[in-house]
Amino acid sequence: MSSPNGAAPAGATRQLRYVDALAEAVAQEMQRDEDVFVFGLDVDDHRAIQGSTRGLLERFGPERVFTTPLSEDAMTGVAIGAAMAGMRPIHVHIRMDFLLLCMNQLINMAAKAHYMYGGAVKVPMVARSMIGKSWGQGAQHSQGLHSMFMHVPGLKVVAPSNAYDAKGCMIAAIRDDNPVIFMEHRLLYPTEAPVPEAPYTVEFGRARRMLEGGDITVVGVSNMAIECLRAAELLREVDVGVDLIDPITLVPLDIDTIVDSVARTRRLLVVDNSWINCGASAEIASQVSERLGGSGPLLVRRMGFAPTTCPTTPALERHFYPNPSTIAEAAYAMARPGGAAWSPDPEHARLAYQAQFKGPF
Amino acid sequence: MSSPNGAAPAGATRQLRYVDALAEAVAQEMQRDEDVFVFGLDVDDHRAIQGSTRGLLERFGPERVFTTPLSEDAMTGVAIGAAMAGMRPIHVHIRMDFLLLCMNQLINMAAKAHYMYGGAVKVPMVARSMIGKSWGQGAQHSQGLHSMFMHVPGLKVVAPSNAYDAKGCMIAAIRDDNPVIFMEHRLLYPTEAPVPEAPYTVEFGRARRMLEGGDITVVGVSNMAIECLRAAELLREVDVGVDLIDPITLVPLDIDTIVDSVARTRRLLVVDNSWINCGASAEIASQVSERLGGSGPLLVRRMGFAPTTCPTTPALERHFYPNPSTIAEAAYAMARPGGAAWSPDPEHARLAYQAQFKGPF
Amino acid sequence: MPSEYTQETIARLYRSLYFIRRFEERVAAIYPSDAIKSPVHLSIGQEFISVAVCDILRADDVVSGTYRGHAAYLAKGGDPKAMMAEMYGKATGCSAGRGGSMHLIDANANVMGASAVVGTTIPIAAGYALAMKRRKTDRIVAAFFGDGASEEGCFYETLNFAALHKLPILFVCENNFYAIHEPQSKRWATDRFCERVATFGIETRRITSGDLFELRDAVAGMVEKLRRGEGPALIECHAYRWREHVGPNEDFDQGYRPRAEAERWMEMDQVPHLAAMLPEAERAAIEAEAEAAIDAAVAFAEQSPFPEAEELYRHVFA
Amino acid sequence: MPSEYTQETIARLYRSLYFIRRFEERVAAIYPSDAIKSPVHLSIGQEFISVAVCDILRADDVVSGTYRGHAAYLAKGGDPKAMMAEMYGKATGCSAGRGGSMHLIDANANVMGASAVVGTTIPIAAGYALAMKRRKTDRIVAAFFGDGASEEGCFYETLNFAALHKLPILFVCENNFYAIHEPQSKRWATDRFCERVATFGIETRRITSGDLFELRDAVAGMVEKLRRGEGPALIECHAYRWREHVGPNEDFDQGYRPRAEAERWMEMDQVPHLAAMLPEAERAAIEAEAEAAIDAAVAFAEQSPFPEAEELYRHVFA
Ligand SMILES: Cc1ncc(C[n+]2csc(CCOP(=O)(O)OP(=O)(O)O)c2C)c(N)n1
Ligand SMILES: Cc1ncc(C[n+]2csc(CCOP(=O)(O)OP(=O)(O)O)c2C)c(N)n1
Ligand SMILES: [Mg+2]
Ligand SMILES: [Mg+2]
Repeated sequence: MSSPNGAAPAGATRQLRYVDALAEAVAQEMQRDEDVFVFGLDVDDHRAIQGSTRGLLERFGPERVFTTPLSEDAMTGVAIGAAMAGMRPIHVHIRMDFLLLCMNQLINMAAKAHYMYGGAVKVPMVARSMIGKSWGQGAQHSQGLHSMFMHVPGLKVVAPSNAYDAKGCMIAAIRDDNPVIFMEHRLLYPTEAPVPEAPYTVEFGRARRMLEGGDITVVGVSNMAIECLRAAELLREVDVGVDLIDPITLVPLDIDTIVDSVARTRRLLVVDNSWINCGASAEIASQVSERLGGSGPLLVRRMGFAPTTCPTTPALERHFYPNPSTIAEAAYAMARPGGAAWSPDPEHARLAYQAQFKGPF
Repeated sequence: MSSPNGAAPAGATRQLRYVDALAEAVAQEMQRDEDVFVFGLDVDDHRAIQGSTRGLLERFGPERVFTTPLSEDAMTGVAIGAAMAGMRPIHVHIRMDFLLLCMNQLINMAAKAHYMYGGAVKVPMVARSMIGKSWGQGAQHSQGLHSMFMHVPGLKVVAPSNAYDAKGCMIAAIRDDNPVIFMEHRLLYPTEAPVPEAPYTVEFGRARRMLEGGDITVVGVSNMAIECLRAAELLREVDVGVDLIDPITLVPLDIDTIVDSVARTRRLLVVDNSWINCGASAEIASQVSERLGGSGPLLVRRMGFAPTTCPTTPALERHFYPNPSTIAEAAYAMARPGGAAWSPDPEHARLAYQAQFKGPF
Repeated sequence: MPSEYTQETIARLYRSLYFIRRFEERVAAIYPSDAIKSPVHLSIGQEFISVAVCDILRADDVVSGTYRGHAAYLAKGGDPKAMMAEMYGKATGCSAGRGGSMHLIDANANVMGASAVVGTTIPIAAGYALAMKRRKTDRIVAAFFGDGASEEGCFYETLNFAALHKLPILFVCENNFYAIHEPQSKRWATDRFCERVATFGIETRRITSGDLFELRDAVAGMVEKLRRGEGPALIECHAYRWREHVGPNEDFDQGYRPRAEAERWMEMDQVPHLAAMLPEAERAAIEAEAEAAIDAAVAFAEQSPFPEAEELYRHVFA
Repeated sequence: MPSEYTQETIARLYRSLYFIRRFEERVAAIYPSDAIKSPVHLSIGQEFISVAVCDILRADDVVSGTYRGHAAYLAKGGDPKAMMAEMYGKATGCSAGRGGSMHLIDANANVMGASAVVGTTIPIAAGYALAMKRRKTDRIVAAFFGDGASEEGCFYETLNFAALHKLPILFVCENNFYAIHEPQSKRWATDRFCERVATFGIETRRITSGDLFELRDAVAGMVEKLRRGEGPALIECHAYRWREHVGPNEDFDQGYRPRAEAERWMEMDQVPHLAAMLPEAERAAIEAEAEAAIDAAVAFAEQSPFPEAEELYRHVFA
């Protein structure tokens, strides 16, 4: 499948924002299959989850697009039950942090039902949630909890980094017969990419090579794929070639594409949008080490949230996340172990920074 | 600190069961500090959580030892509040699976409060839970969820594998000013070790080298440390020397002891009592690879739950867990890459198996 | 009991009641042999609740039981062979050996899967009910749960949502006064349970007599309204667990509850009560039929194969 | 208002009420400058609740607020300088810049930390109350939360536990009829809220007038009983949020609620109401004092330094 960073997909001259791609995907699937419905706090208000549910209520009515009480735990059970009964619920959470209220239903029931009942039931549901960042989101509105879901068999975990994948993954997630944890990022919402108007799916378990380069393999998860893209631009100045991979889906994970790349570069930097400890970066680094470590020296490094709680003040939050400069510095140090340390020109780096989010929201 | 597998600690001629060591530790701390209290479903009934709270009600009364409604989420909040107010609650869960009902309080509040409030409060609480195994425990009574807690900064995670560490870690956990996830294993309860009568602490962040050997480094978590010990016995038959390490605490993690060992053996097998994907085994394998991978070939492998939900029938559950035979085979294959595959004598293997648990319970 | 109960109805009720009682007694008898390596939570003494409720339901209605769900499964018409095989951990079990006694399911009989985590199936049952309403059917869901389950927050969240959306769901609280060994006095601030549920605009009824017919009559009235789309209803039905919380034995020697407490309920036992209402010949025929079916279920379970090792990896994903 | 209110009491109440109103208006005025990079949930229009409740509390009593917690923090005597500095993200903030507007705390004033996850602090407040009871004090906890928070299961779990253990906790539900933009009609099956809470054996009182004195009188009676160990009490107090859910502006142009709905409440505004009860000179003095204190808080916030980078790693563990 062609990528928004590669040649535009056939007939995809149209640029669309990530947020609009999500809304379009859901609308098209609701049109196609009347068992699909959308619910969750605020999906039907005028803000429409920052626009990602825009137009759905008007088009499909309150029986298929409705808000809920503040009862995330039970509402997740309701989604599971409706899915078992043959419907295809999309349960929306405005922050991924709130999934912590739903863990019992997601882990003990959704992930296990198909297996625990010997295949007698399926749970075709999508749990959408958004990761927040900046403007004082802080400890409880900024978490990327995907590794918790990756840990448990039975859940699929998806983290599109651009509008094209957002639409394709959402359609694939809705059509999937398993519970899918659909992870979005607030700062990706305004980003544009060429997005075909006709429905299409992005196949789960196929990573995308965003850049080809021979010096180092960099894997970026969710919006970190975009930060890595910016870091790679900075690294061009010093002729460090980055093989940049966006896994797109974390379960299933296309480890082969990553291993093939590292087999060439023997250097792997994984940049995740979460903590490192037992995170997706640990899994990717481990699998690569298991498969390639025996055959010779292998440089592996992980970057992610600082090993702290997320602070609200910009003065500290700035240092909590990897950014294009710190990613570029780390990659350079790995690619040029002998050489002196290098930091990108602050001016270029500034331009490369992800646009700061401005509240309130 | 001397180990139950090494020389008995001074004056610890007494053998004690893991379950009794837990009860003794709590009783001694309740005696020492009247702010310590124990609550949770069934802590005060005649079964006394398989004996691990035996005698506490009689000795300290219903104000300090009490059951609760089936309200794990709110009860966790109660523990956090009482801890913030200066008490030292021990909240008991008969299965670790039930912690999934408490994730919002444990992750969004307990782990973050000290940081999020700039150090203004502390949360000195212990969340005790037991991992179940066999006799049809199945999907929802068998999970080891430690990696979810390891992932989030602010929580300590403890997994003693023997009676000596059970007592020492429990006393350390109660005295710790941070929330501690205390992970026990049902099949370890009857196991005995020399345990000093006087109160003592097992320092967090110091792994124990259970065996010394030069061929391969094996790390075993929780009861897998014991299974690895049995595997190592089997491996003696084929002269494979195992450097066996029990991390004891997963946060903080004594990675240095593990790295020192692997620096010698260049072979690492991590055996966890949970799934591999984004698990504790992924973290240990990654840190070792990050630190040693660059200096030459490194063999890394992980073992844990099969990548499935836990089935109830013994016919399938048997294949769900690593056992002394499968661990020994894996270690042998790593230590003798050239040689033909080897499997331990089934008869010896049988003797080495962990005693099967017999319900009901 | 109300006169309008025909002998046919009584026979149908007795058939179900007797079958469940004897089925569980057989499970208890087999248990010491370790052929059943699964935690069994027997409903002996409480079966009348499942029998009364399910007798009112249609085949296309759905039942949601708990880990103490043998009675609900059988009363709704779940396959006894597949159930016994499941307890034996056989490949022919209703969950293909993956669930055991705590995770029974029978999609053909519209028996939802049970959970070993208390309370989790309550909102899931509401999700089924939501699907039925959206599909404009008049099918309903009966959700069974214990008094302890009602302490979980998700129960209240579900009541509010079900009432708000007028879902076709009948909540059935089997109040046996204990959660494992803990009496209600240590868990409930008050016993104004039905009064509380009613504040959600949910019709409630409390049955304390242990009388199967009184319960059935109450359910019949509620189910009619449920089919008319009038929104959820709840029944709190008192009952008593005769055996230990989990396992095959009595536990009055354990000290947490006196046998005296049980005696009133044993006297009320609905099995002999209904038996006495039937002509000897019919009763005997029903019982013989039940014994034969139970024998057949045990034979089926014993003769069925265990799943092959590679089965471990099936059904992780649909 | 009841005659026995002395001028001194009225002055004390007005001092708090006026200060909070003006403090938040200042926050709103500063906001467009982006000096405050934190989501602010203003309580403007609802301050009278915190003022009335906290006026009854002792310094050693504890208050638990929410992310909409400016009023509770200030009414309980939280440091305004540290609060403003926290909103600015400064090192001198009450949470050392780590929490912002949604995570205010003042241990000296016995203001518990607030949470941005709705409902989470309700059981935590009960935990504080448990500790006070165990330590045989007569201190109490007042837990503030919104109507939306009452939909979370942990609220009901907490009510049951608090009533069961007769904890010294006053639950204060600030019912402003909305959760973000969602009206209660889409979230509540019925509004029989107090009736429901009462079934736990908890004394309840519903105040719909918006009158500070009526509320204060109700609280006074309940707090007396709380100190005597008679168990928890709950007040549902109606109020209206004048500004947008989060942010400094009005939002009547957004279409989800009509300005007309607000007008009744704006007429009931307690700030001018209390102002009119005081002699001009005293009123002016109170207001001048408040303005000066707010100026000082802003100056303190502006002049304070941001935390140093290495601060990021402090306080992960105690
Ligand atoms: C969430 C959760 N908490 C605790 C347990 C342990 N447990 C198993 S059964 C049970 C008692 C439940 O009581 P009740 O709901 O009254 O059902 P009963 O067993 O009396 O039929 C408990 C506490 C569990 N399985 N799940
Ligand atoms: C558990 C949780 N769910 C959803 C949200 C998003 N959210 C933030 S404030 C809010 C409204 C809460 O309403 P209410 O409790 O009435 O308080 P109010 O804002 O009206 O003062 C919601 C839904 C959240 N922060 N936490
Ligand atoms: Mg019960
Ligand atoms: Mg509100």
